[in-house]
Amino acid sequence: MTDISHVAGHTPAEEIKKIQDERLKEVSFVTKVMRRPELGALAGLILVTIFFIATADPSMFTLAGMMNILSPASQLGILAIAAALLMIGGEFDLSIGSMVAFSGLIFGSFLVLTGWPLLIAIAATFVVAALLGGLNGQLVIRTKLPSFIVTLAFLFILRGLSLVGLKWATGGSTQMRGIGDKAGEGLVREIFSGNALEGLFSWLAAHDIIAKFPNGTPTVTGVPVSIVWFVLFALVATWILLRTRAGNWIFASGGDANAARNSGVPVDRVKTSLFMLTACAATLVAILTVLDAGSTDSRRGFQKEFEAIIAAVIGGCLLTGGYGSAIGAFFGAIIFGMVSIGLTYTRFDSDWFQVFLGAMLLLAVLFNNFIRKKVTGER
Amino acid sequence: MTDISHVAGHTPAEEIKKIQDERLKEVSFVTKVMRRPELGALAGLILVTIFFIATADPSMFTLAGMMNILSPASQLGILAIAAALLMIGGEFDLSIGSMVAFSGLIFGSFLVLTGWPLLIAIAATFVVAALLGGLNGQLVIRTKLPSFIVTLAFLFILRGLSLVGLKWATGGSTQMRGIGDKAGEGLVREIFSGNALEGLFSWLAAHDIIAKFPNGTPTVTGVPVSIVWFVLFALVATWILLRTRAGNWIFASGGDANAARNSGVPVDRVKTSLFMLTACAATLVAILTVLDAGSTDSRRGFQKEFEAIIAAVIGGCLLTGGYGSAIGAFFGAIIFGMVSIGLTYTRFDSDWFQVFLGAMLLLAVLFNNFIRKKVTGER
Amino acid sequence: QQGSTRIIVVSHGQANDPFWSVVKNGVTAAGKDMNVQVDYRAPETFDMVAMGQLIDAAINQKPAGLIVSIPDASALGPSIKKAVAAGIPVISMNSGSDVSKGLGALLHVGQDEADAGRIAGAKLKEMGGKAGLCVNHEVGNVSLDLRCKGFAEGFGGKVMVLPVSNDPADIRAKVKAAIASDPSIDTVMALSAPLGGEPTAAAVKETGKSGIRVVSFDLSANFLKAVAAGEATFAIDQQQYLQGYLPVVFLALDSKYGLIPGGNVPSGPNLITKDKAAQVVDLSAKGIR
Amino acid sequence: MDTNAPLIETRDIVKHFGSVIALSGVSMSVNRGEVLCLLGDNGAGKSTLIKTLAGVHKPTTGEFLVDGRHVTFTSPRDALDAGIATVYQDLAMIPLMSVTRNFFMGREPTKGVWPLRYVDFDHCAEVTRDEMHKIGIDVRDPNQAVGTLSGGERQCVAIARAVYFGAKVLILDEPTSALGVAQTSMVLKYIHQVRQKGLGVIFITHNVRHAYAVGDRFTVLNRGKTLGTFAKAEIPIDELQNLMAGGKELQVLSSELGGMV
Amino acid sequence: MDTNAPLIETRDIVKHFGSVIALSGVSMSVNRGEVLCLLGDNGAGKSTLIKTLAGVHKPTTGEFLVDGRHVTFTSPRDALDAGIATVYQDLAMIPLMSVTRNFFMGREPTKGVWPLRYVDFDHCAEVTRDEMHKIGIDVRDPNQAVGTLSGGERQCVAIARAVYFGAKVLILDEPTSALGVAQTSMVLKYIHQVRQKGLGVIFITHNVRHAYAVGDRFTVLNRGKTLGTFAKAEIPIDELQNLMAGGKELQVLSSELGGMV
Ligand SMILES: Nc1ncnc2c1ncn2[C@@H]1O[C@H](COP(=O)(O)OP(=O)(O)OP(=O)(O)O)[C@@H](O)[C@H]1O
Ligand SMILES: Nc1ncnc2c1ncn2[C@@H]1O[C@H](COP(=O)(O)OP(=O)(O)OP(=O)(O)O)[C@@H](O)[C@H]1O
Ligand SMILES: [Mg+2]
Ligand SMILES: [Mg+2]
Repeated sequence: MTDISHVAGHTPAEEIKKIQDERLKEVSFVTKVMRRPELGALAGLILVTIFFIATADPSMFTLAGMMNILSPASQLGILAIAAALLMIGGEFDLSIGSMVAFSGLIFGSFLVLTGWPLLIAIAATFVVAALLGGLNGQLVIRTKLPSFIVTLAFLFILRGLSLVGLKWATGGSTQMRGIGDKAGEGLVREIFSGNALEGLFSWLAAHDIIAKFPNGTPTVTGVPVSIVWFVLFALVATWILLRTRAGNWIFASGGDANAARNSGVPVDRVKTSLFMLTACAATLVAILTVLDAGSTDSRRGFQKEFEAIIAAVIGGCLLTGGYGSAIGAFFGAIIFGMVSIGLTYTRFDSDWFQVFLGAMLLLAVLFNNFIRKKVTGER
Repeated sequence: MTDISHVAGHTPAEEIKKIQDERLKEVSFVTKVMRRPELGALAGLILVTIFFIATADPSMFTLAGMMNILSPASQLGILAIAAALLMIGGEFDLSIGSMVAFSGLIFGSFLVLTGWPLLIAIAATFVVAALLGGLNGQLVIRTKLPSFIVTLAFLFILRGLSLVGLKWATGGSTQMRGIGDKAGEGLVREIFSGNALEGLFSWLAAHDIIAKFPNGTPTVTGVPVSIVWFVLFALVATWILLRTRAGNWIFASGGDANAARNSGVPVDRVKTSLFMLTACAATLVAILTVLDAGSTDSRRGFQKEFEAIIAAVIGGCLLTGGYGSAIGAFFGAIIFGMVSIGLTYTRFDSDWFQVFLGAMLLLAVLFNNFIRKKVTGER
Repeated sequence: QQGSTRIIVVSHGQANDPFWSVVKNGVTAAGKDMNVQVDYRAPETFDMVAMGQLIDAAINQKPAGLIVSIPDASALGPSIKKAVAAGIPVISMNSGSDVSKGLGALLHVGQDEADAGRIAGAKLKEMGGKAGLCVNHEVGNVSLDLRCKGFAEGFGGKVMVLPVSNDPADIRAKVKAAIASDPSIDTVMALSAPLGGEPTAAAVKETGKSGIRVVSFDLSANFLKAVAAGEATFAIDQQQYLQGYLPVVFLALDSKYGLIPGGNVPSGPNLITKDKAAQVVDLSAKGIR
Repeated sequence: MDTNAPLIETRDIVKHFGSVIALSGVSMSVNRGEVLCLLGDNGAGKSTLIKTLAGVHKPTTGEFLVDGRHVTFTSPRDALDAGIATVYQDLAMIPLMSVTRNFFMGREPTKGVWPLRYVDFDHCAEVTRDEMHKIGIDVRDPNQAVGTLSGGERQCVAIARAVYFGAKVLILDEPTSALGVAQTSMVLKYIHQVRQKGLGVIFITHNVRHAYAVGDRFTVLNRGKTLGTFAKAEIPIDELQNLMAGGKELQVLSSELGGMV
Repeated sequence: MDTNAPLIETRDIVKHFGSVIALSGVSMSVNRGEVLCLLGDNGAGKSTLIKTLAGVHKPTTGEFLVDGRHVTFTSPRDALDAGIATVYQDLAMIPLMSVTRNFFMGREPTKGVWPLRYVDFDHCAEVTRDEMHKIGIDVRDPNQAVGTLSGGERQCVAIARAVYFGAKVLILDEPTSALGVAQTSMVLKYIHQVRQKGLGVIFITHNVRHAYAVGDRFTVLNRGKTLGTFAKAEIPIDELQNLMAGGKELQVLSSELGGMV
């Protein structure tokens, strides 16, 4: 007995090779892909899509129908991606929805009351939003209160200020109209409203590749800019999370703020920046919708904070922080948008709407989970 | 040098005494009291009370005024205490609010449609609620999905079912009435509706100790039963948390479910019971309000889940679980109720309502925190 | 199975809002009566952006007719114009009588919230009201805000808005608080009988003060009973059942025979006072009034 | 019950985590009145093995016998009920809860009759203080949160708890790693006492002296496999040391540092 | 800069946590090319002291000098910037994050120019694998979450990280507690190498052999106070053992167990 030293008598380098063979099972490509949190939500999206293909009016899956689903999904999605980053960073922002209304008011006032040019008004609105986001962040950090309660206070405060401000700005109404007319035309406007790729779509329609109205204009005149913003934001956010130092800091701050701090991560700065980001995302949505609708009212963005968190959670973010992905939130928003618009394409009585919404969300998430477990062999 | 063993050369028993003197600072009674999470929220309540004494109409602090504040606060409080227990246990229940509406419908149907006697109807409603709560819990446990998303689905589903069910039960209306008439009179009814201590209050009024109307009836005819339920529930919940095995299991399950499981705590059973408790608390509120108003409608309990969580967090519960108190939620509900009703007694323009609500909540929680830090010397 | 003609209704009121559930009942009934397929759609909250998207979704399904409410002409205008451009006949209902024609709708059924408020306010002023309270259970919902605003204009005197939630206990407490802290209040207006009116009437009764007039928009069985018992003064009935029923009938006839009325149809207001209250209780309990 | 059968026996236990193979066929056994030391390099699978015994993990394949009978634990509770008390390497403690509450977690003694059954936490606090003192730690305040204890103090709570509630098998995963000299001696003495009472002990450690001081037999794991089991009489301490190092050329290093490792 | 001044010096450091007095006047110093062993019973305050040096806690009172100059760290970042690298007893690691991401956390190397500056995580993974291998651990997959590593493997990540980024002072809080024999030897050898490069090391351990193998001086803490500092030449190993046990009558226990502790 006893002399067993020959058992592991290789050179280290040889040994590593050997270990990799010995203590790791082979995993298939599918397993590898599905294990990424980014792609878990994809399964749910596929399930939901199949459901609607089976039950909904075929016009849902025409080009126009898809744009119709993606355009609310994209507005929600911009918020959801920002909320996901913040949740990964370990905090919540419940003031996003109110921020949409407040930014809408600020933006409208800059255009209509002070008469600033569009570019200046947009820039100024973002500055105000970033300041408010920073204030949120600083309050959370300095008071060490949970962000839930701090941003909840701002949910009420900003919503209330939007009401007061609107009444003051319009002389008593809770709705401000005519913002669209003041915005004027030009490149800046085209970046924030209307459709992108209009030329391409007319060309496609002219060549009968896509559907058109009897008068010759295509039924879909282009890709709404909000969708473009949504996709870009998802890409950038994913890149930041997975490929940059800031991304590592976000995961670390949310995973364990103390451990991160002890390792030299500037946790407070990271969190403050994330709060500024959510505020700016809310502002982006406000500007997109205000320019699109031409008006704003004190209920804009109502409960959007909630929907954004839902989309992020569907997309696999943990409420406790430190885990999640931007692409997950991207798919989460599309799932949420597809379910809520999709039901209008089906023959279900709208009284049942909420029952279906709830059941579909649950099914989508269950399916996500089921597939992931199947594929990765977790137990 | 080097032989230093004499330095600690006492018998162990003597030593312990010495340590207690040596490595512990004296702490005052106030510090000890304030360090309890149960009492942290008290500071906020005091601040809010002082604010309203200074700014509000004096009628707010009459007996009638206090009852007026406590009666909505007590309904919220019953939900908040249940939500707090569940949060301490590490989970959320977002379906509480919808459960209020759904239980109201179930209860109303048992009384009006099937014509069951009150006691049976109440018992049956609690059974249905407990089953639904158990379903929530089992789904969370078996699927290992976050309770946020599972109960969110139930938020929608139950809200939707309430609407469908009401329309079905009433033949098209969203309101079911006549429940009060069907409930009949008797002891059971008195336990769930009306006022307690009516005799005492008449006597007090007759002896001019409390205010009365010109016709001799007291302005406050008794303590609304919901307040009695609220106080009792707070006491029982506190006792459970602090003095029973179940309480220890709740803290353990929320603090670290894995560690608790490894130590033999039946985590799944604890969590399922808590979900059943929140559902039953929602049902209690439903029965109290339905018997009080005599009717139920599909919007009952709207967003109450949200307010319950707010109250619990104001009362010091951690969103991440494992920490909090029932008494904290008790005070949290009163703070929330006082702020939201109290502003009506002040001269502030009602447009500013939400701004003040947010600001007061923030101030109350900040003050809690500030006082606790001051007293306990944390940094 | 109902006929193949399909009409889509997009409103800004959720299906579980008592007012809108009556509209929806009208829509459903008309669908049955006319043998057409009807779908009722509304956003989950008062959300103009979402409502615009729902109209777009409706247009994609190429219905035989589209019925919309127009609480915000700027936000919904483009979508409505798009429907018209796509050749879908549009009728507006409830709100938007002033902008309906301009956007290309065939006609408008219903009546402006502000007008209804104004008429009720004037009536209350006539009855001697000096200081009013408007109990708003969803501040920021433009149609409710307009009801309050109209009431204030018609009433003339001092009007305070009381923001409350949907919760009966909360409404009761706040109404009592408002009356306790301002004894001059002699008129209380609620914006929805089942959601606001009932608890408001109960609260006023509990204050023990006599001579405070309670009125409410919309109908509910219990509130009507309070009217009949003299505890509330009147209820403002827009007869919103008609706002759902008539446009469906018009569009069905339009698609079948090309028949369409030449002008707007006012559906209200109709003040339900003590003498009429008892008759409508049952209809209200069934969600028709 | 077969009294000759080992208290606990595993045969060819295999455990996979997704694609990771943590155990690939481990067999071992513990008898009454015996201390089995489980040795092996970092990552050899020791903790995984004992977590399987404690009902935390379900083995992928393999047999597990208690008192000669096949068992399948579905939860740690089952293992506790079968008389297996465990100190986990990651301690199984709730930082936010007090020392007392952690100590009695899952096994709170109750008083009174239902529905007024309660836990006498004052009494519990006393027990905790006493047990901790026995192991050489003076807890200032048993109501202090475990999260504020030092690493060693925390370890002592876990050990004291397992010993206090200990039944027929005591499993200790690196219990002495964070302990001071005095506390270590206490723990080793405990293990000795426990053995004398006829219980079985599984003791995981990287310290060859601790292992040799109390161990009766030594089972060595390497990369998820059993390398062999040796009785104390069969193996001198320096050979055991080599065995623990997984056969790596330690002597060289060791001498560089003055033979002190 | 005063080259004769100690690298790090503390004078009468006091630290209170609420009503708990964790440190009540501790003085110590570390010189260039020296390994200071910090010894003491469980709960003596060793971790608290080094957390104060590392900028995690602010001392309640007391002076802290680096290179002979008074400093006040407001965050661990300050300490890192001043060249103090620390391995905490509780490791400062994020279980949900991969080994690589944990390894480079807070000190990620970037490539490219803003705004396209990125971290080459593939390169980072290679570095991590290499560094871990140097310490005797073969990480299967550097993208594996730290939470799935064994206790010892996790400790090795923390040590490898501190050593890789090590600057002028390296603080190690019980680094060898969870390590196997081979890994322990590696770490002790590292400490030796680091000292030879002229850096200062603070080494906390409960293992007298490890301490004596690499330590130059030994500072003993007891109940939050310094008991004294001893050079290696002044103190034989068994006396050091007694000192570490806090003067408790260890010999008795020790002999009961065959002198093996
Ligand atoms: N945050 C805190 N709050 C209250 N007490 C604390 C806190 N941190 C440490 N202590 C107390 O201070 C004392 C010293 O703890 P410390 O962690 O420094 O001990 P240590 O010497 O590192 O012990 P060990 O060798 O067991 O790790 C302990 O008694 C501990 O309970
Ligand atoms: N949940 C898990 N998922 C994936 N791999 C795991 C998991 N748990 C353990 N492992 C892997 O299994 C192997 C064995 O781990 P284990 O904790 O049993 O080692 P150990 O022998 O206790 O080591 P140490 O002495 O360092 O504590 C390790 O390489 C570890 O990375
Ligand atoms: Mg281990
Ligand atoms: Mg320590």
